[in-house]
Amino acid sequence: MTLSGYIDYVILPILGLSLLLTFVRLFKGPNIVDRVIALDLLITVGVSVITVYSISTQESTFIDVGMILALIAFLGTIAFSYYLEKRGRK
Amino acid sequence: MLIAVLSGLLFSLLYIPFGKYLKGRLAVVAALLPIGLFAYFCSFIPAVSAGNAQVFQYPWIPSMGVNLDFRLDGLSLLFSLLITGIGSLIFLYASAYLKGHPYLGRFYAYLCLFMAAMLGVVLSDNVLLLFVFWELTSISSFFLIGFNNDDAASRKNSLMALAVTGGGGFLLMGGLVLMGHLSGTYSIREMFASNEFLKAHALYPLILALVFMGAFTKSAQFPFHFWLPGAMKAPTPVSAYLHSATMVKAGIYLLARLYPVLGGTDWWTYPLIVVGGITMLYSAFHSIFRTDLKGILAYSTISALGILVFLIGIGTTQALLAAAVFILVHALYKASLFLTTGVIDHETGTRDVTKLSGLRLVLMPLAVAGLLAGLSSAGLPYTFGFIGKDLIYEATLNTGGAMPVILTSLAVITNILLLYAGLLAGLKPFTGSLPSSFADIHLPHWLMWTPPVLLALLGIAFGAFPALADTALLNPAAAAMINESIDSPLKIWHGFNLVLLLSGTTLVLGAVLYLMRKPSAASVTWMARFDHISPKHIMGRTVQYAAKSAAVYTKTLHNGYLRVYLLCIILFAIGLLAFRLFTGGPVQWTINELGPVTSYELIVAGILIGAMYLTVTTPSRLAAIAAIGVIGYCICLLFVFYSAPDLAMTQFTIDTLTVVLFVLVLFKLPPFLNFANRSVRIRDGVVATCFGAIISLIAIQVLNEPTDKTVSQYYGDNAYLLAKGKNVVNVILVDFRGMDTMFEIVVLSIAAIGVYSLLKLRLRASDKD
Amino acid sequence: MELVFVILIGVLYAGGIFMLLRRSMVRLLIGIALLGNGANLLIFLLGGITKGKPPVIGDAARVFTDIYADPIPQALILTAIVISFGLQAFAIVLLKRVYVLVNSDDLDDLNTPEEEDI
Amino acid sequence: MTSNAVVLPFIVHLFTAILLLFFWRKTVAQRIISVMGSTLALTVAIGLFSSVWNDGILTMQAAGWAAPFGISFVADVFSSSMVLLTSFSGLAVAVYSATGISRGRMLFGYFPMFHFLLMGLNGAYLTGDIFNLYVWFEVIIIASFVLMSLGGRKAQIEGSVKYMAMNILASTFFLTGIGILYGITGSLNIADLSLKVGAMENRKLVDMTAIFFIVGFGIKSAVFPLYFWLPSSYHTPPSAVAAIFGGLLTKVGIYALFRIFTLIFVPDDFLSNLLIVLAVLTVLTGTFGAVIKNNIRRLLSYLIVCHIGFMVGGLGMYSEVALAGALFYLFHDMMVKTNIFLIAGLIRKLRGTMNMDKIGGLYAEYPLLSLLMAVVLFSLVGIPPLSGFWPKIYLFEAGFMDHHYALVAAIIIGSFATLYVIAKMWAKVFWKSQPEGIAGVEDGFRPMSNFRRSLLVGPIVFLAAITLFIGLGAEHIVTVVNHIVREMKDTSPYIQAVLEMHVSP
Amino acid sequence: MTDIIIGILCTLGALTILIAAVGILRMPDFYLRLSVTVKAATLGGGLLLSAAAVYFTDEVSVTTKALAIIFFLILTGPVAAHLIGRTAYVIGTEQWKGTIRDDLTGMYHKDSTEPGSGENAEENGGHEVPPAS
Amino acid sequence: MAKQFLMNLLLAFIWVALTGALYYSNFLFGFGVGFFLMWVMNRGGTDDRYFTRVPKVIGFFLYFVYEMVKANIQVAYDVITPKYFMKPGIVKYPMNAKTDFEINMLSTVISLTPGTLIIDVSEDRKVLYIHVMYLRDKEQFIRQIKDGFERRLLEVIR
Amino acid sequence: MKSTILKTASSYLLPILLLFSIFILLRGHYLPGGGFVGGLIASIAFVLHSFTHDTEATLQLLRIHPRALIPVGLGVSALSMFVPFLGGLPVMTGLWFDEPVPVIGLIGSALVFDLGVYLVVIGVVLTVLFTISQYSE
Ligand code: NA
Ligand code: NA
Repeated sequence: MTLSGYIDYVILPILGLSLLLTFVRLFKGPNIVDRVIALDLLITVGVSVITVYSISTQESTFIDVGMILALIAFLGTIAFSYYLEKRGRK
Repeated sequence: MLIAVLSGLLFSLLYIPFGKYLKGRLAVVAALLPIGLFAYFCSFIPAVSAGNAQVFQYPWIPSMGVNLDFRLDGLSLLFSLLITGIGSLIFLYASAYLKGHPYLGRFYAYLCLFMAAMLGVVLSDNVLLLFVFWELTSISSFFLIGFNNDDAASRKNSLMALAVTGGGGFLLMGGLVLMGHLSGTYSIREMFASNEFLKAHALYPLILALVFMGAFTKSAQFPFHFWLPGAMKAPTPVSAYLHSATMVKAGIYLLARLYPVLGGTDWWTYPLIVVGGITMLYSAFHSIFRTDLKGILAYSTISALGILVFLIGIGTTQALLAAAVFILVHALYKASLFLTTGVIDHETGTRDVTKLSGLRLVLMPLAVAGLLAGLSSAGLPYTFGFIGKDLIYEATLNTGGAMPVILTSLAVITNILLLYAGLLAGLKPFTGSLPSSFADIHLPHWLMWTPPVLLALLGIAFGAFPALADTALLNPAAAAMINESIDSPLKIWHGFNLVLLLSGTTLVLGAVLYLMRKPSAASVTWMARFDHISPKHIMGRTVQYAAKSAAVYTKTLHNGYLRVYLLCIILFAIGLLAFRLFTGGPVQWTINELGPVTSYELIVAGILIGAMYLTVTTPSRLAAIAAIGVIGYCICLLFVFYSAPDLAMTQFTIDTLTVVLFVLVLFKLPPFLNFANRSVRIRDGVVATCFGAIISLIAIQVLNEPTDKTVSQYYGDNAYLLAKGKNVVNVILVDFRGMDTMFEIVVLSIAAIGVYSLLKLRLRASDKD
Repeated sequence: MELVFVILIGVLYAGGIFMLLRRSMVRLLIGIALLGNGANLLIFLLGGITKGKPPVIGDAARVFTDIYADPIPQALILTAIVISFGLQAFAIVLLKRVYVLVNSDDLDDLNTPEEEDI
Repeated sequence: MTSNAVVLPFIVHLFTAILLLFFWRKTVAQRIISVMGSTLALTVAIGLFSSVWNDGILTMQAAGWAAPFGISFVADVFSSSMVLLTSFSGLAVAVYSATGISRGRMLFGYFPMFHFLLMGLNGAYLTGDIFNLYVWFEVIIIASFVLMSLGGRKAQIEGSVKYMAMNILASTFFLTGIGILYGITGSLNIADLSLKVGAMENRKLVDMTAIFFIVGFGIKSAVFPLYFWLPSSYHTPPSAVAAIFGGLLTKVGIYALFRIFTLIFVPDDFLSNLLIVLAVLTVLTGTFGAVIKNNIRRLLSYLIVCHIGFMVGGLGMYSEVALAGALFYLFHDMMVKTNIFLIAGLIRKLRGTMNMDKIGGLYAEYPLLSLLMAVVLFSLVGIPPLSGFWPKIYLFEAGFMDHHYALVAAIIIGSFATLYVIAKMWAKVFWKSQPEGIAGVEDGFRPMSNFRRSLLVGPIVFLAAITLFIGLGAEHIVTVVNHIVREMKDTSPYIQAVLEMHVSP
Repeated sequence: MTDIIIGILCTLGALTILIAAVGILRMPDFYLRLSVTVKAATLGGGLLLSAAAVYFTDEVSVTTKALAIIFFLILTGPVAAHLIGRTAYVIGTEQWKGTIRDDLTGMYHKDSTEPGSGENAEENGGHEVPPAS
Repeated sequence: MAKQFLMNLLLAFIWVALTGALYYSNFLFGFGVGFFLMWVMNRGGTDDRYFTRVPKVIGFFLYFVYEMVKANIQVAYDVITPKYFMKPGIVKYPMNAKTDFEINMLSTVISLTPGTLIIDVSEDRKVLYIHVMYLRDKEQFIRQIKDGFERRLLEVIR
Repeated sequence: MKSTILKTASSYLLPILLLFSIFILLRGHYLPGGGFVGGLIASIAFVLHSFTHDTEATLQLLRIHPRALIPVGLGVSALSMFVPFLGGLPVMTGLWFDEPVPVIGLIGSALVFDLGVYLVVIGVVLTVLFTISQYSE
């Protein structure tokens, strides 16, 4: 099996499954903070998916997308914390 | 001739700045224009009576076939002389009647405009040009009727007059355009050639219906007559002018003018006879139940107009000649009566005929005028009215079949009633004893009493010496109506015949009626009991009902609920798309060439759908926002899988920013609303699903079409060689399609500035704009 | 995969429309966002999708040597994304103002009767 | 013929707006820059129109990429007329705004927004690329959102929310349509699309694509049953803004409908009938609404809807006469509607309200001003020989020609309602004496200096003069309109000019 | 040879991430979920990115980027976790019933999101019982 | 120390330039060669902190990876087996780290090892509140961190 | 938000993100990226800063109000679009220096245009977010 095939048929499905499981948590909640961390994890797993995909397709350009995801995913979580704390204090 | 028409408009404009100088005696100067014009038109009498119509043409909008084509033939001349002649007297009369009125200048401006418009109507040889002036008469009369605009009734009645005549005007316009379209020309003269074609055309009844609507509304035919009595709110000179010779006769003029083009068929005759007949009888009957002098005159005017329509409907040469005569007769005596009434009103302060009597003692010349005009309207021998009446009877008698009996009896009854009305208006105020309250009344300024006297005397003069007018004016006028020459001198004496008998009967019965019946307030009240079935009230109620329906319609449709509006729009789109999708050809359900599906893509798609479900169902705002975040990220992953790194980057950053924005704004919002009940949600769900399904189906249809890739091929080939970039998407953004980007950042900038202003700007109460 | 895309597009449009028809303004805005995503994906799909071949010319090359994804839909979507971001930002702030004015995000509170016109 | 001048009309506004942004918070400078920019724009527009009229269609391929590869800008008689009329309105409103807009709004970007809006309109007229048209539409709607909500009063915000929601929905339809169009043709250039869509065999798909544009542009031009945003919002913003909206915003939707439905989708029976039915319903809906409203601007809003029906009807009938009528009406409407909203604003200045029950006595107090307003009001009604009259002749003729009697009837009803409503307004606002004891009603006009007053009245006079020219000099308009109709009926010169190739008609 | 290294790195990374995913789904309370996911995801992502760094050694910039991403993940992950964890605590997110100690109880004043100083904390003492909220 | 580090970097770059191959491995190799040369040349010199620091960094890194892998396996086991073995709790941890940078590094390191997570820092920056998954004994846990991460970390960065 | 850890982290992140954003801006013509994404990343850097410190502090750091950045960016883009017009070329025509500049590569009007986009995006995002957060405070 080639590397690309291995990634396509083993690694990516595993990561896909991880995405799915994480999404289930997001779906279930129950608290908004659970959803927030699920979202954060979803993005981190997304970075991984993109990285692996770029290996599979031999297209390094996708790594850049992963890089932006990794940099910015953070912001969403911070915004939610910011909001929740402000609201919580009220 | 253009100058003749335009001078009125010009003077009207000049009165706007200079009107304020028209005070006191100087106001007489205003009459110079109509007098001059009268003289000008008089100078055409010889030529026109010799059969030489005067033509003037000037191109205006040749591309539309609208040109300043004026044509002075017998009919036009008759009307022109009436308009300018009576106009002259009215101008003079008004200078005294409205002496010291603050808005006299404005009054003359309207009056000039009106006169010019009327001249335009009767002189135009182009139907559209005629219509232009036709509408101008409506507008200028609107201003004249509402001249006393502080008075609510005055405003209401002028609005009513405008509504009726204006509404008819639009219908008329339709008719005229249709005529013009079918005959290929808007020139009346040229339409004569295609009259057979028009009459045979399937749309001929439609043309007639539209033209009749225009004429009936303008000439106050039943059931559109009710605006006219209301229009009596105008100052008396206006009433005299509008209702004796001009405005209301425009409809008559139109019918007469178009007779050679459209007339002479059953479609023409019967509607006119029926409507004219009902009108003349109905209004004549009504006129005897009035006590207000102007009311009496208004209804008798309507009745006279009915007679004219009736005559034009009959359409024989005799009838048309009778119409021509009656136009002149009526103009003279009605103007005289109106002006007399004006003086009475002006001096005594009342127009109530039950209170007025014995005024001959103080207003002698007017008594003469009233008497003469009254007699003329009564049709006493040696008055012009007598000739008119004779001709009418003659015309009705000479129609074919069973018609003569019916028509003639109609005419006789009408004339009896009109006679009564004429005597009531012309005679009653001056006979009997003078009440003490009127004792110190004295004759007004001579400019106020000479015009009615002059008009009344003219009536007698024409009656005594019909040759003054017949071949010069009336025959050419009738000739113009039938588009053939006529030579039929008017005779005072026809010998003893049926006509004379009828005339006599009319006179006697009318006189008896006058002597027997005294006008009283009681009769007015009695008549008022039938108001609720009068056309005015029925139409009023219809209008009210229509307004109410309009309100209900508008409020139902435009109910303030945004979601209902959106639902409407979406249902509309669904309806159209579904209709087109499922009609006229097969719907493709599968895609011919499918790329492979991989597990992780499916998972991403599944997550997207799951997130969508969460978005739609969650009761928590934040969860919904997190869920749309997920949707965005899934799309981002799809973009990565399908070779769009730039898109993925942008989608992701923007998605994150949107989430941040939402989160920042959601502070303090109360709990998420979920008011919609289950059935509404199901309804919306069905609508939404239908829409989504249609979009999907359309996508499938499109995917089955081969795609032309020339343009993207070009970009790929030249991105580096010509535009020096390797990321083709970016090259498109900054070069190939850079203009999109340029203005897309403008959109962003506007949004940002908008946000800034929306949140920072606090208007003060003093900020008015 | 085209079929999956087709379904996703349908779902996005349907969800967008459903949210558009709600009474809450937040949901309305979410609906707008969803519709925007749907439209973008539609353009993406109908322009023709290609897997794993971004329209970027290789380091050494001067022209494409292999097939590549159609760059035009991508450029269009990019523009559309940015534009809808601008619109959404403004709309979201409008929501804020609405809340300040009527103390809720209930769209039904936004019906000042006509009698109050000045 | 290629000419760079094609892009100038919107470039001028772009730079004016950017310059204005640099003068943030300097209101005097902003007023001067705005008027100067608008004057320059008018000059450019006149120049463009005359060179198009004399030399034929002008094109400009942005960045020098030949069509259909780049974005083309095209000035034909239709687009350059629209640019010209927009510039007239633009200048008038710019001058009016100098005193008609409160300082508070000027401090927060009123003028830049105004010029961005005008830029968007000009761009939309001139572009020859369907996606670029989308971008222009977005510029227009976002600028109009801002202008509509600027100031943040409750009524404004209410209006803005509805306006926004429906206009964004419209954009979505438009964008979807573009996606489909690209999917079936692979092109975005309108001239190229004209050829490619014309050659499509799957007419059903073409029709469905067209429906997306009908809905999208239909919402923007306020066609029944898509019009709801208009009466919900047009009574809320400042008058100068309402003037631009009333005069130009819906008209750009109409423009787009005409462009797309003459170049890309030539109406077949289905589309034609659809447009006519919509037109009839639009006219009636507008009529019903206008008749019952008592607030001047609400009433005018419904009249806009009503008159949109006239134009859409003209497009639906699609004969040469019908198109000519619709176009003439469009030109007339742009000028008159702008002016009429300025007048509404002036009335509000004079009386502090737009509720007709609370206003009165203007005729007694300001007779000359009232007569000036009367001219505009009666132009709107279409009292001959004023401007609104002539196009109706064409519309009637076209209606009779192709037996669209319902449409003719609707136009008659609509015209009648307009007459009635305007006359009623005249009677209430001008004739009736000022009702006593209305609180908060004050004359904001009398205390003004003569100069400031003339800034308010001048634009009205200016536009009224143009309206009078359209009415009395209708021959000129008819000539232009017929030229445009020829352009519409034979698109090969357009396509040839853009694609620089020979196209057999 | 490189392929095998890459394969191993990928496998380990993917499995770690899978564990994180299972963890976030399975863990009984928010804090445990957070605790499990932050590091597992960082480690897993790091491994996969290392695989990419190895794979694209020919392209220096790509390797740099891969390393940069790892760096970002390490830098941001714990910070985000700290913030959301604190927020969760402040807004009173429940802890698992098996929690045995909570030194933070009562540390947050009503109007502050920072716990009082260490000294004060000492006085207040830790609580063995999880707070019921 | 910084001077030495820069010198070392310069040597690495020169190596890369000489070999003409800009690869990571080549750069690292150059850095290693440079370090060795500098170390050789500095033997017996007074300031040898740089030469002890570098191995310490590497040592810390290896320790960190070891701890991370170990703890990850523990958590993984817990995650994938049905029964929960955790004894979670929030522990107040008095730190030695003083500066912002130190606190930050410490908390990052602690958070990145499975089983522990920083919830907050006290206002006076003396105490960390750590969420611990496997808390058997508070004091033992604190000692473990003190001797493990905190000491090693502070050695590296101070 | 008061958090020492976040504050410290963001003080490293701000320059890193800014550097990264410039990198993304410059290479857009050759690889994925460009003015938009670059600008978005740069603005996210400042947004992060404003979350940890407060908006005022970030505004001070910026020195120029982001709203004022908008016309600057628009002006840069608009001029780069318009300059060819003055030379009689169609607007938007790419003008390039013949010689590539080290590191950046070929410099041309496209890059200037993208720079304008970058500035506008920063101005826009920051204006929007700062206005909102100031409004809530
Ligand atoms: Na376990
Ligand atoms: Na840890």
